[in-house]
Amino acid sequence: MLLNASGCLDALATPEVARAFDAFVTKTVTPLPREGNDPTRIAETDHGLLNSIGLQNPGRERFLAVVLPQLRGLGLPIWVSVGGFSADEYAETCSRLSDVTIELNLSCPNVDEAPEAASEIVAACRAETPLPLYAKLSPALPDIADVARAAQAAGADGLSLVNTIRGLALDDETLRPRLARGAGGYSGPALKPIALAAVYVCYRATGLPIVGMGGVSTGRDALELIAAGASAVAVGTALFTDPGAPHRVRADLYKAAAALGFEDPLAARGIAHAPASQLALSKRTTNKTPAYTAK
Amino acid sequence: MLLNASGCLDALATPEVARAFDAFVTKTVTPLPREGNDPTRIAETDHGLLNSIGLQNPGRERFLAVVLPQLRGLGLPIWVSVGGFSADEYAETCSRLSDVTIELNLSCPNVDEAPEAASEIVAACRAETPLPLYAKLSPALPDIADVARAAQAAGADGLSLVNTIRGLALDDETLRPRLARGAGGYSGPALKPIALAAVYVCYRATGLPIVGMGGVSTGRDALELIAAGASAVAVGTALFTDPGAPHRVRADLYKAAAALGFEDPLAARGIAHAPASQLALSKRTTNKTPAYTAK
Amino acid sequence: MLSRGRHSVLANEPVGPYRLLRVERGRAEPGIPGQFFMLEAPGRVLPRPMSLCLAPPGELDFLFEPVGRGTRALAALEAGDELAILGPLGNGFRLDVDRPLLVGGGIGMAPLPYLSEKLGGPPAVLGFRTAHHAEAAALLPGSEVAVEPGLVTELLPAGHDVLACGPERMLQAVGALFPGAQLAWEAPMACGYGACYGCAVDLDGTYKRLCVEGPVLEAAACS
Amino acid sequence: MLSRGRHSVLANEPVGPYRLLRVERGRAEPGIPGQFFMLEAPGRVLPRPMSLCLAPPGELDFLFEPVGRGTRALAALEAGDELAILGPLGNGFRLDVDRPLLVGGGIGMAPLPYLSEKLGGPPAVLGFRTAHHAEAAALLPGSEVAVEPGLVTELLPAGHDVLACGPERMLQAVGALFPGAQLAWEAPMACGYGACYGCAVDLDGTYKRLCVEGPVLEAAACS
Ligand SMILES: Cc1cc2nc3c(=O)[nH]c(=O)nc-3n(C[C@H](O)[C@H](O)[C@H](O)COP(=O)(O)OP(=O)(O)OC[C@H]3O[C@@H](n4cnc5c(N)ncnc54)[C@H](O)[C@@H]3O)c2cc1C
Ligand SMILES: Cc1cc2nc3c(=O)[nH]c(=O)nc-3n(C[C@H](O)[C@H](O)[C@H](O)COP(=O)(O)OP(=O)(O)OC[C@H]3O[C@@H](n4cnc5c(N)ncnc54)[C@H](O)[C@@H]3O)c2cc1C
Ligand SMILES: Cc1cc2nc3c(=O)[nH]c(=O)nc-3n(C[C@H](O)[C@H](O)[C@H](O)COP(=O)(O)O)c2cc1C
Ligand SMILES: Cc1cc2nc3c(=O)[nH]c(=O)nc-3n(C[C@H](O)[C@H](O)[C@H](O)COP(=O)(O)O)c2cc1C
Ligand code: FES
Ligand code: FES
Repeated sequence: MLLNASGCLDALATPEVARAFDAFVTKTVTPLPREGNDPTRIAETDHGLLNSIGLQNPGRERFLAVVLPQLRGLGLPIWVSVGGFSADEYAETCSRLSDVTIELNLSCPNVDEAPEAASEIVAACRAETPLPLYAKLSPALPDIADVARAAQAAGADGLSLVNTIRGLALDDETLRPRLARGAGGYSGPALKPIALAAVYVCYRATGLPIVGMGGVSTGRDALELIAAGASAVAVGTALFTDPGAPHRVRADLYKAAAALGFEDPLAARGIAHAPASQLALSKRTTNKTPAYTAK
Repeated sequence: MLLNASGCLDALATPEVARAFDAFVTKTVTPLPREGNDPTRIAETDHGLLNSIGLQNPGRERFLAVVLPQLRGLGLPIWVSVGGFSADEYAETCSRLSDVTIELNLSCPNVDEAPEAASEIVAACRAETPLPLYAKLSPALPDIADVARAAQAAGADGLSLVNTIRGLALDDETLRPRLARGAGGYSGPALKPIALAAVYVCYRATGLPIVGMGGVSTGRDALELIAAGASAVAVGTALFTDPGAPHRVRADLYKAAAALGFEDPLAARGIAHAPASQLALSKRTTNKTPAYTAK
Repeated sequence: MLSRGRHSVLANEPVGPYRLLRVERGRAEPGIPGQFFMLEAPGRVLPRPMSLCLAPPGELDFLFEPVGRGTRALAALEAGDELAILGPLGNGFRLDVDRPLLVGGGIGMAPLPYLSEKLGGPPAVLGFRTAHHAEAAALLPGSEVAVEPGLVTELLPAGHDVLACGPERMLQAVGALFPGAQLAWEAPMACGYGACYGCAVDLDGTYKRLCVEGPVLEAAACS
Repeated sequence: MLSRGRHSVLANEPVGPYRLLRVERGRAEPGIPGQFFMLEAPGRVLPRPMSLCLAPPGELDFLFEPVGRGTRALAALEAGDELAILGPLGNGFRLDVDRPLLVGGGIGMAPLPYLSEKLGGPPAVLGFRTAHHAEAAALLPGSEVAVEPGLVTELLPAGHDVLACGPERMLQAVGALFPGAQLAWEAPMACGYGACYGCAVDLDGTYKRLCVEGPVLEAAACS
């Protein structure tokens, strides 16, 4: 299952791109409208992208009254990314939603207010809605598996891993931050190993469904997230380079999975956790295992 | 001031490389000897390096009796990286040291045992030693500035930013982790924006001396860390590619600083925090400021 | 409908300090003057927005200034290389004007040759930093040229429908003189098609996406 | 003393499925056979360890198998390109042996041509997966060749001082037959000069750095 990453696609501006996904994930909706941060809001680095959009969105009421009905017209399953600054705020938005999957954005690096502990927010939302609840976590945690377990205990049905991590870039000449806000959220290719590690440890810790994301730009990237434990994959920054990414990633994902002998990409789910198989002992692999590991 | 990053240079194996730095930082020393993790311990990714060395070291007693006296022979200031699994363990090692700077490794992603809260460890060490104490933090923290402030309050004299962050890479064919341990610590070019952000926010939060590190491979990289707030810069992964990195980075750092009008690289310290200067309003910069920011 | 394809480079020629990148048109549409394309910048994470400069048969030509990593990567392209191009994107100039006058500043002249062609060669005024930069005026034959310290705004006759592109200060000055002018603005862009909200500009007190609302805007809408 | 410099590629020739990368020697020392160099792999974060294969006057020649991203990047180098090379590194073969016999498996034959030269052309036995791979035996004229399912270990005469390089299983088998053999091992290496502790191998129950203790080790030390 292929999704867009929250905040990386406007389905109403380009419905054909949204329809290339299996579901559409909205940009994070907060209780009140937000103008977002001052520009400059994006800066490319050598291996990734920094953004400080700052959750620009029309706010809950307008979203529910105007945007969501329009999105329903796409004919796609809708995931609503919910944000807020207290557990109550998240919970109230959740209570107002129906017939969608909810992704709780517990981790935006581009707003000042720190939300309450992830598990409290999940618990408050769980109390308000029977809808599927995904907890979206940042990789900037000393032990993400711990937080994932707490989210599960609080009632999360799944995890979205990962959000961006804080990064900074300086102007070539002035040596001052290229983003008006200073630091921003770091996404794109550089994030991939971090995302893989988060999915890997959280799959092990919880067994929950996981939307894996972070630097996915090829089918192989998607396959690796699935192997680490993801049950779905989201594409973010790669959409900016290529709005055709969903078609391409999907086609390549099937090819990459087939080339390794998997009937379906999801058959590879969690395979990174499997004990060494006979296949893994083929000559090619043996050649490069370090000398002397077996005494 | 240019240092090696802890764990990225053996001064006794290649003293000429160590002498190209202004001080030598040891690999982390733990109370007991450690064999380190099983191989495979390193895996290259597209934009960085994963390692799971696992703090292989001869342990405190042998370090003090044999290694440290040999290191003194280099004629360089020595920084001892101290590790442990409780505040007491850190503190005891600190109490046994003299005539060195201490870097407390509060953040190794390659050992299972979680150390106590950073500030407790710093406080326990502060009580045992008058030596300069640097707290080395991971970027995997929801609010690194907060932890830096706590370390300062507990008596840290400086900060070392950043350690590696957890990452994972999978084998092309088996889709199983390339490192025997699964995940490892992610370093190198991909880490640079993360390191810059950590230095930037911690400088603002504490004003402490900071050893900046993470993906430094050019003089420009070093200059950016200094501009963000570092008072010294450490080179890690880039040493593996080029043991001549210290000479090259130093020479380029002076050139890069001079090209931007700084008499000395350290004159650029914290310049990223300065208000927009006249220089910043030069035509070239104005050209690319977004339209309409001034209404 | 977004259209993206791989195109062969036909030539990459110096024009003063700028480069004229000529690529095979393939199935891409040239679009309306003032619209832009996102050009893959080899080795970089993001593509770069560029206005279409000229649209000879079978070609799409872009005039650009190598100012940073992305444009330097574009400058290094050679005939035979391929690059991905997305577009045309955004809103171009309205062409239903009575007395068009084209005004360009520096690399801001990029969209004007194609615009001039579509408008049947109206008068044009171009401003440049140096005589070397002014060599690019050859792409817009018959244009009047100001070189600093001269300013284009000193050369603008009244009574025209101004269509302008150039540095922010020039556009502000032009907009102040001609409230009905159509101005082509710039902002850093990640996607170019409304996906990222990176290209925010303050329009009437709220942040709008320049790639969706612009890049060409009426001067009156911007103050 | 570590030595690193930039070297020009003279040629990059196919040898069966392998490549022989010939670079200008410059001021680098060829070192002792079995020592290795860290070769910059363009576009990759880390360099790659390679044994010296041949050392004709003014050259350093490396034989390698393109198996992954780094070796494929090396395979793409062309005459005239430059790359940085660090070395020689590690401990090579002891040459003070009475009745040398060289044994190589697959790309493990890489260090043997230079070793053979230094030892005055002793007998050699090489094993390969396929006849195509076995074309590389031409770099060691006069060597006896086994192609799978044949195994080199079936061709080894007794009473020799064996110097061997090849896949781990082959080295283990050779070491079991010849406890005094000198075996050249491999491990993933980040630095090649003792800095990273990445190349750990279990020697006598503790992890040692292969780049410091090896890569050539006595068979008896490894069991
Ligand atoms: C709709 C639109 C159309 C455009 N059309 C054209 C065009 O036809 N031709 C063209 O040359 N450019 C055009 N631009 C601008 C062009 O996109 C940028 O110059 C380019 O993205 C810069 O990328 P870079 O990687 O080279 O620079 P970056 O790496 O982004 O920046 C590097 C350095 O260049 C400086 N810089 C960045 N942008 C500019 C700029 N515009 N002017 C001067 N200095 C700058 C920065 O200060 C920085 O120091 C257009 C922009 C937009 C939004
Ligand atoms: C001291 C020393 C000397 C060496 N000398 C030579 C030499 O002279 N010639 C030479 O060709 N190689 C030599 N090697 C091995 C060589 O360094 C590796 O093959 C190379 O580093 C692989 O890099 P890569 O980026 O291509 O593969 P990686 O990206 O590291 O791995 C990609 C894929 O290739 C496979 N792979 C990795 N290494 C090997 C291997 N050795 N054999 C088969 N498959 C592998 C992996 O399973 C992986 O799937 C030597 C190694 C050492 C430690
Ligand atoms: C421009 C931009 C805007 C984003 N906005 C949001 C957002 O509103 N809510 C959210 O949960 N994540 C947001 N993200 C994070 C992405 O959803 C995703 O988690 C992250 O970018 C990693 O994936 P990628 O590397 O594929 O981009 C945003 C990312 C980018 C680049
Ligand atoms: C192989 C390796 C071993 C490391 N060992 C240690 C260590 O023992 N103690 C420590 O504090 N940091 C250790 N680090 C982290 C580095 O000191 C440094 O913080 C990190 O690598 C970021 O810098 P870089 O990108 O320049 O490598 C190690 C890093 C690497 C790559
Ligand atoms: S550039 Fe992405 S929304 Fe305009
Ligand atoms: S390769 Fe780095 S210590 Fe051996």
